[in-house]
Amino acid sequence: MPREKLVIADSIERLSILDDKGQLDRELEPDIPEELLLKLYRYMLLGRRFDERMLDLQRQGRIGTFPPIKGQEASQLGAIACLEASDWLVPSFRETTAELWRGRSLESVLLYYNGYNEGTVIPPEQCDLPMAVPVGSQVLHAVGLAWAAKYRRQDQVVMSFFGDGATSEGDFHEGLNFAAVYQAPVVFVCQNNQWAISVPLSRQTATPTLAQKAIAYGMPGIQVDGNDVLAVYAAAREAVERARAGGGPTLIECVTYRVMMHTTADEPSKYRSEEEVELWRERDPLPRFGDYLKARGSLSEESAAAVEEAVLAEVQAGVDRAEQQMATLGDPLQMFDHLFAELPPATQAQKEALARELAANDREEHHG
Amino acid sequence: MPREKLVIADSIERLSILDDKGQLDRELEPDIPEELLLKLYRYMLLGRRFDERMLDLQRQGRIGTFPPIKGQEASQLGAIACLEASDWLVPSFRETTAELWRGRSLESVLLYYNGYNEGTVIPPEQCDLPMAVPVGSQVLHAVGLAWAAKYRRQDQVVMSFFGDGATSEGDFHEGLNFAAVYQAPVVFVCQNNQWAISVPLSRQTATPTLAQKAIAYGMPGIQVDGNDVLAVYAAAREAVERARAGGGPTLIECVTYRVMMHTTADEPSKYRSEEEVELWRERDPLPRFGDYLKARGSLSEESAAAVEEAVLAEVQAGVDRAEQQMATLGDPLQMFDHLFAELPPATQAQKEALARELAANDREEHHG
Amino acid sequence: MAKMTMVQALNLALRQEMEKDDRVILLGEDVGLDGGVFRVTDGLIESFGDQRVVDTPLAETGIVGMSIGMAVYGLRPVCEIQFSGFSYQNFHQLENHAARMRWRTQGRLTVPMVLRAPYGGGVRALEHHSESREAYWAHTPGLKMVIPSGPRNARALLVSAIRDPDPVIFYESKALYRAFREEVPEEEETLPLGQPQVVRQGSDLSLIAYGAMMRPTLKAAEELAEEGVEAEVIDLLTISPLDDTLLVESLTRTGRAVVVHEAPRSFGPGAEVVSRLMEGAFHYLQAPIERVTGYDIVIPYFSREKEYIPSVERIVEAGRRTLRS
Amino acid sequence: MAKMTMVQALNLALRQEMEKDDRVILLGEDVGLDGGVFRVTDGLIESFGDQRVVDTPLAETGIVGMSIGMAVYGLRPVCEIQFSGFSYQNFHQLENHAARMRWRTQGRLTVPMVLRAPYGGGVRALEHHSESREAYWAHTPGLKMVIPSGPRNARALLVSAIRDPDPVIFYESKALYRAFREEVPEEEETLPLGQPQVVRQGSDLSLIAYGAMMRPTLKAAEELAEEGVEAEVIDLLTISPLDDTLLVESLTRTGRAVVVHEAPRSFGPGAEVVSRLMEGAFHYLQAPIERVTGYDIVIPYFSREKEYIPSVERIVEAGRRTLRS
Ligand SMILES: Cc1ncc(C[n+]2csc(CCOP(=O)(O)OP(=O)(O)O)c2C)c(N)n1
Ligand SMILES: Cc1ncc(C[n+]2csc(CCOP(=O)(O)OP(=O)(O)O)c2C)c(N)n1
Ligand SMILES: [Mg+2]
Ligand SMILES: [Mg+2]
Repeated sequence: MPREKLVIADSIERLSILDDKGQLDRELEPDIPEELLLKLYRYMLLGRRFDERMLDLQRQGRIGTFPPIKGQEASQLGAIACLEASDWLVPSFRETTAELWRGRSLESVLLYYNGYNEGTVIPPEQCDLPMAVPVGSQVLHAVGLAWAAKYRRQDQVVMSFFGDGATSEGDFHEGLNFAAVYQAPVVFVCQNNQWAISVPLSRQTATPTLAQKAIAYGMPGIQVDGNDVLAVYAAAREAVERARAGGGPTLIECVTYRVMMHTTADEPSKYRSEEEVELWRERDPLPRFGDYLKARGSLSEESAAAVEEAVLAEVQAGVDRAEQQMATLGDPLQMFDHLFAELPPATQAQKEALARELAANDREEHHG
Repeated sequence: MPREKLVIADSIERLSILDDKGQLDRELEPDIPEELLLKLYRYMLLGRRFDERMLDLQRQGRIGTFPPIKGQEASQLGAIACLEASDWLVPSFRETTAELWRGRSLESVLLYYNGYNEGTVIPPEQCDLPMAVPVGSQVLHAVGLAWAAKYRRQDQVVMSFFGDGATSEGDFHEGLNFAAVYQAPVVFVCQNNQWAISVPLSRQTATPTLAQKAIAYGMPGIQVDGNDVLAVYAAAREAVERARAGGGPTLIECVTYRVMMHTTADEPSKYRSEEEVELWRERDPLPRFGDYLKARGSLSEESAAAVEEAVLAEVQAGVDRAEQQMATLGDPLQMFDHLFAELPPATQAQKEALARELAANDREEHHG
Repeated sequence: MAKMTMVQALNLALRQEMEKDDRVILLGEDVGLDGGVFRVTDGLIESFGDQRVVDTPLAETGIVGMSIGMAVYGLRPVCEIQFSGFSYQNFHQLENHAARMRWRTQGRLTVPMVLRAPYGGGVRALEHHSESREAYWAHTPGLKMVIPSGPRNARALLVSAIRDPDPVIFYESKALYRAFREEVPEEEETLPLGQPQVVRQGSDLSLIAYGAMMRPTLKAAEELAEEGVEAEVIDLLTISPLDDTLLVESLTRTGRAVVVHEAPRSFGPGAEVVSRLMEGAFHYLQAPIERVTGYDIVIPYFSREKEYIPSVERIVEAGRRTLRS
Repeated sequence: MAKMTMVQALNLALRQEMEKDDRVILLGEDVGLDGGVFRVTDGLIESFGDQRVVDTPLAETGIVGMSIGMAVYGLRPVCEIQFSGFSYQNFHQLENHAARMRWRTQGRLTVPMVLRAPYGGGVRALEHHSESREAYWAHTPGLKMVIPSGPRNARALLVSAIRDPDPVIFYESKALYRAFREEVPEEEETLPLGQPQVVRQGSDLSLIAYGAMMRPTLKAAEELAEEGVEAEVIDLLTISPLDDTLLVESLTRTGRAVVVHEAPRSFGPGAEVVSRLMEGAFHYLQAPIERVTGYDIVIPYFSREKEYIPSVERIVEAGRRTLRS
């Protein structure tokens, strides 16, 4: 057979369980404990409300530029909910909700977006990397962590998030290839929100899906409806279980949408139509999941209102704590901390020079 | 259909026309003019003999380190023969035969491996890039050239060569993705010679083929028997025609083998078995093609001997010309040439300082 | 003459060069409809279409590698790296190829490209958006490194950079993008690359700076003038290849110098300036040359960046020290 | 004590650290069965297996990015980049992450990794195999940049680098790999990072160099001694963070200095040394400090590299010039 077809991979599937009309596929419905379902709902709401509050704060000049996550709550939470505390999260810069789920405090997020280095501190014992701003660069760290976990015979799994734009970076490619070669326990979760700032997916790649990029690495790939928290959860659980069992990495493409601007410095009306956004607003993952919970009797109007109230209070408390903390932060000399385990002599001298300057300025202010 | 199969690409095929037993698939046999067939044979032999001669020269200390190409002649020539003179070649560092086909002189190759910058000069009007040593880096240049050709509405095609190892680099990924997004007229020819120095393909990628990586970019991919010059030619011709007609890029994986060491500084017995090499020696593309030509009456014992003789004379003439040229080269001040269109003042001063030093040394030698 | 911000002046340079020369192609992330995240390419896709203003996938190596191929073909790509903090992704393409293609082919193939990137702090940006690492490129033979300090010279230098036959790295200070306006003539104006300028004359002290640091440096000169010290202020404009003629000449008159940059101090551009002055005017030196620079640390998140970036006071204080010495 | 080449000494350092500490993992292209293209990791995969000596796909960013993850996890990756000319592929991983993870997380997560890479000319290698661009890393806050000059200090410094809690770039001179042998003790030996050493005492002139340049520099000192000039020779060992105490102290005694490196001159490591000396010992300076360096061009293909790399004669001549001044 000289012109012979090669079997190169299982085909790529698309998974949807609770569709945008609210139709549920009972056969595929994952078996999620009630408590977890409610926790998912609570964090979806927390992600949403915190995002909205940050936008207010930003507009009031009380925080700096930040990237809203609205519309991607299901896409983040359905995946992260499959991790154990001892697993590792390797986020990009738009997984605020996932980070909150993992235990990051609201105030740490606010400190970060207010330009305080204190906002990227990871709590002790927590297996999370901090946000990574350089697009795609974190994917490789996930592979290193996973390799190390495997070397240590820990059954930890690493989950790495990144956007559709990130799939164009060389780091993405090298990361997925290394993971496949070493059969490292990583779950790659692509938040395909259709846009990389102003660049639509169709200018990012000539492929109809991002999931099929898995075929280039010899790993399973799957596309899921990212606004369907059940589908995201089902796909991620399968991938996490496979990774934990030694089955290697998986690429999950969550098809979702960046409903808001890229960051608060961005003006999306320059490059996309309001109709497109409207279409996606109708696919909002939050009411879709809320209605499902109500239909199965897990949520009532009253309990939903209570969650809403609790979440708003939590957000307010986070904002208050952040503002309290910021009042005590800001010593400029802090900038010299933690570059190295030990500050080298020449840098120490620079720190001392700055300390003298600041003291002199202080004196001037007091006497001047 | 909630768990729905997606059609992601046509499947990947493997093409073989003249197999390692000498069996010909008449249906697929490409229609190659006699003259071109004989030119292909001549360059395959030239590539082989020149390679052998360079190895001798290297062992005698008459040239520096170089990467032999033995076994890859068909894999290079079958592809390059599909280009027009006005098309662009973007080689890596192991396409000596392809470069000779394009008109690079033997002496330029020898100058290069003797450490003379004069060895990378491209003849005027020639549409070739010089060798690229950083693995995979040249792939992107091919895309830029192709984009520019398309912008200029020239129907030029760009052919970029690289190894199996190169497919792991981020540059490969970014290059193929850009090419697909812009539908740039590039043919990507992977010389899968099974090894990247000591690293076998199985440690380079978890995939059974390299051709399937095309699926990640939404471009056609095909695997061919790289020791079958007819198959390589057929696949490349199809890809070149598609590119020229505006059909965008193609990835061709030529399955071949690096019969010799990686470079003359390498010792392959450290990492691979003689049996494996033996197996591939038997698949030598040269006699396979010679026998085909004889069977179809294009070559006789006598004409084959004449080609052999002519090729050996050509190699000898190249070596002679190189040694003549080198006798007149070597002015160290040449190193300052062509960094910029105009040498900046501080660098000019450095050049003059070196000139004074050299003159002083000269005087010392003459008087000392 | 119209009063323009640096963003507008850069836009003018691009527009006019694109009108004049169809080899000029813009490419980068979000340079098209979005007009660039700082709006430097605003409106250009509307005027020139998406074959002249090319949105790319999110891949800096790809952008630079592709630009190299385009330039070799004979085009004049002007690529934008969205922030200079993301230009290390493409470091190898610049060092391995852009900087070497002319040299490698002995003049046969050339890479007349410009890489534009915003640099520097002062705009309350996120991590990786505020670095000033021009020394990386300045130390790379085969590249030119240019940094304008205001709308008018930004426009003139960008035009020169586009027409330059060799690869130019062109850093634009975010802090200056909209900080002030200057008269920028509609008619063509260029400035030669590789030539620093005296922007204030004086004979007591030489202050040497570039880019965003010109404004605090000039301010410092004014403050010193109030103390009776006349500082000469020099704007490097081209960091590399560095022509030290003017600097050395200034020092032979003043005997004292302060070099200012935002970049980390050690192994930074200031060290080269100091060395050139030492080599060129040793016997005129009356005091150690001072460096007022960023510290040898990563520039902190924005709540503390003000204290990181050289201030007028630090420059004045350094000036005073050299005068006391 | 066994007499060893630098390759053997480095191999010993790796072997002993791997025996002592199962967190130490080697990774890179061809480091396994092949033992590295220069044989620095020879035999280690046989002793430690392929979970400790890991051949990687051909991707430098991958190697460094993965090492960062491994180090954060708590391992001590020692990765090899086959030639330093291919370490720009991974520039962003070093600058964006390795150099910043401790700082970014305020000490919570750290990156105790070593990146080993051969550097420099002199072995008749192909393009990109002979560069000396340590200044790139030296100018990057958060990285340490170490370059040994012989088998014994190579071994001791590599052990220290592996144990260092922060990322270390460790450049190994190809020209020194097999150039000579030294006694290297079997017992553990370390050398503190960040401390230059006086390797020859003298009071007429300070010669400052590192890595492959130590041998011509010492030779130059001998030649100068024949002329009655006693040069003090200092080996930096750690380029960055640069501790200038010893250098400044030396200059206060000699008043004259020559700095030597293979790297291109402009914006090179020598500029920082000159600046530190100027700042630290201005009033002792009796002559301009000389720089003997590579030229501001790409290092030529090997037929001409001899004339590019600083020679004994150039160093001697520079020494004489400073003495005449
Ligand atoms: C390496 C790099 N290049 C450019 C940027 C600037 N930038 C920040 S986010 C972004 C788009 C990212 O798109 P995507 O990966 O789809 O993630 P999303 O923003 O949609 O969540 C760009 C270009 C960056 N942070 N890093
Ligand atoms: C970026 C880069 N990394 C490492 C090297 C060293 N190196 C030269 S060739 C080679 C292996 C290349 O393998 P492959 O791509 O399969 O090509 P082949 O040598 O088999 O032709 C390596 C690692 C290099 N030249 N460039
Ligand atoms: Mg996106
Ligand atoms: Mg190969």
